[in-house]
Amino acid sequence: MMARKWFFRSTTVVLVLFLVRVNSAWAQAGTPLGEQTLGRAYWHVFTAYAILWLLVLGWIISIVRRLRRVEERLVQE
Amino acid sequence: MSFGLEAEGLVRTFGGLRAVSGVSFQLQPGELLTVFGPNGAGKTTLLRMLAGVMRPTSGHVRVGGESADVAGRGWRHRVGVVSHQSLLYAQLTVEENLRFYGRLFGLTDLKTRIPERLESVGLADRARTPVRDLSRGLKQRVALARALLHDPEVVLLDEPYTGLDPHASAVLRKQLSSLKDGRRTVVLVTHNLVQGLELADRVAIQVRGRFASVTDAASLGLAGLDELYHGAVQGSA
Amino acid sequence: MMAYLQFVWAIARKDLLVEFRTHERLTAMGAFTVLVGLLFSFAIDTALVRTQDIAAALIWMTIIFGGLLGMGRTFRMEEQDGALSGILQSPIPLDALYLGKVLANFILLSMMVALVFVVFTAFFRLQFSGSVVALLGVVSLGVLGFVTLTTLFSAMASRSTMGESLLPVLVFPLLIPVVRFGTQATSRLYAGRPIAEVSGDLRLLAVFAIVFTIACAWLFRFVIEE
Amino acid sequence: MLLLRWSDGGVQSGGDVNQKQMQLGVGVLGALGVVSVLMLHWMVFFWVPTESTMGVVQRIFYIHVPAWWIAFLGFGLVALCSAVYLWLGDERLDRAAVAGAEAGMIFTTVGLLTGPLWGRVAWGTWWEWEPRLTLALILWFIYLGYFLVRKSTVNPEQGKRFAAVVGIIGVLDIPLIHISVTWFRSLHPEAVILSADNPMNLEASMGATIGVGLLAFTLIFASLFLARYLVSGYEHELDLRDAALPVEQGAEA
Repeated sequence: MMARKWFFRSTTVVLVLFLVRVNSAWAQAGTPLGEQTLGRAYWHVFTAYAILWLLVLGWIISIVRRLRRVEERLVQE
Repeated sequence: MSFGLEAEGLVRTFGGLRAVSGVSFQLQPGELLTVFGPNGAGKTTLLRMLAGVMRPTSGHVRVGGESADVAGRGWRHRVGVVSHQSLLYAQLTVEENLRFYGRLFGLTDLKTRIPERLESVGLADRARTPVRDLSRGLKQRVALARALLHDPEVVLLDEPYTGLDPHASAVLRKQLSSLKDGRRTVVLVTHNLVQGLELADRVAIQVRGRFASVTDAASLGLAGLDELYHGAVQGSA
Repeated sequence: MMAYLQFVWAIARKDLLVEFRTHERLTAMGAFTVLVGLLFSFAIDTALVRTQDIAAALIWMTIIFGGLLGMGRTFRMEEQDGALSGILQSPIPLDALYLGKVLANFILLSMMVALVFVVFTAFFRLQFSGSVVALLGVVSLGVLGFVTLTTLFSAMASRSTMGESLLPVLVFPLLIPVVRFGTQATSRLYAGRPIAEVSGDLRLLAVFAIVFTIACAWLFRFVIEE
Repeated sequence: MLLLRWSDGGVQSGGDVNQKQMQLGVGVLGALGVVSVLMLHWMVFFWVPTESTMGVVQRIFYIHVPAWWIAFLGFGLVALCSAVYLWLGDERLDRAAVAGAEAGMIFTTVGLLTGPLWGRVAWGTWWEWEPRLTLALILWFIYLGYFLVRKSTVNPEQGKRFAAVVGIIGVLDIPLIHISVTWFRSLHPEAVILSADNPMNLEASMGATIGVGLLAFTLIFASLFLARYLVSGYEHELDLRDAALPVEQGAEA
């Protein structure tokens, strides 16, 4: 029961957020081209940088985990 | 003088697994060495390295003094292999199989050579039978004819009796004993003590990738071998 | 040189002999071709698309998928009774073994390709007005390029735990030049364009085939060794 | 800490280039990398002016271009090391190849994901069958194959050789793939940075930012490449040591 309640709540939140986004996109439709793309553009730039650092971080973590495993094997002996 | 077959410090690892670790031996031409060992002792790996099918991680094989490097092809003319697998194509006839392998060894006189070899293993009348239709015993005799087709001076036998009924293995044993003609160097790998001892000049027991013991077969009865074998296997357990 | 060619031929001959005894791969490839032709005839809305226009794409896709079906099994017959280790134990050079396999595969796939053209011409009433010689050149060079790569990778697949499921992932990205140039040249020939328009494609297909025949023949030893 | 202690205390692989120097290299290059990365971010977000025609989104360039540079550098290393590995059979070359392939794979992914983010605004479409983009996607799949075959064999040495073969074939194929993808009309603004007559009026400040980006990425790459290489060296040494111990089950291959 609880799970279901949470499911509905979160879906509502997502839906509201989605509508807000659509609406703001709508509102922008009237504005000049430069400004219209600007809002999105920042979002795109931040996402791009986030992707980069997430992936690089992922690689670092994988290297560190390998190192951990090596150290564990070393300790076992 | 050069040895018929010589192995020097053969090692083979698979990742973190050491299947063969430091096997060395020297065989005079005409000698037959039987390698005994429990399952997983690395016998087949050893034989594959001797046959040049598998590259040793370290160590060398020499055939008649010539370095038997995996990359080199020439020395392969001097080695023949019989395995527990027949190495034959089931869809082809006996003769087609032999002709194919004969071509791989660059033999030109196959017209006379193939009937001769089939005669010598008692299969002259089966030349046109597809290998698929042969019994296990007959197949193994074809495999022997195949291995001897190019008249090798070194013959490697990997569990040749596997899957044979008593009669078929008796026949094969007779064929194999004809290998001991004083010229050929033979290595036989098996875990069957009786069959292995019969033909052997020397006996080695391989346990966990190593030769635990190498002895002359003549001084060793079956009982002696039995004791030695179990001692070696348990000793390292 | 003669001895080398005899080695190549010995392997190819044996492969073909086994194949003509069992018909395993030919049956699979042949049935695939006809059935794919059948499926395409249902899948394409001829009211909207002229089959003539997309024929080249369909033909090459069928060759690639059907070919992979057959070529993927190149080393199957060698595994069944340890036959491959028998070959490896013989003095035949490994590149000759590879080239023999390529030759046999080339012949088998050419037979399938012939069927592809027959089936598609019949099913889709294709008109061909271009140069037959040029088409033969395009198809045989494309097939050769395809066969060199798939033969090498089928050796790899046969020794891996993933088996034939490995093949598409490995081979498809590498085959893009074959698909691209082959399709382009074929569709131009079907459209009745002059040969001059496909000479560039032909040359690139030839480069692909030559580069990978040499490279794969050299690399084969590293795949087949244990 | 353990790293340093270890290399003092014992597992020295014979003939290997000084591990200690390499560890130092990882640290120094990493530190320099972090500094230049911070500087890059400061330049990108606070210093460099917004490009007039493309707007803010052009700032993606400062990571997109360096990412491609590293991707191709990584793959170049893979091909080179793979070829020499097959030739000489030296394990260290295989380790270098893997490190290069991992870097290449990660930075290709970066390039593939950041490109569309820019393209959505600049071209108005997420994906375009444009030569560089297509080539990148194909590259990504070739190296997916590289990692797949590595893991797909019972005998790890065989997997390494398979991977090396895939790496070499992949690189040989790239020029031909490149030709086949350039049959399409090109949308990619490659000339922006490369061409002499500078149609996009790339200002000196932007050039400097890209330069810092390239430097930062190269340093980070070099540091992580070395680290990855070292770690697989340790793994290899431990494997060897385990192999020297008595074997529980032999391999009947």
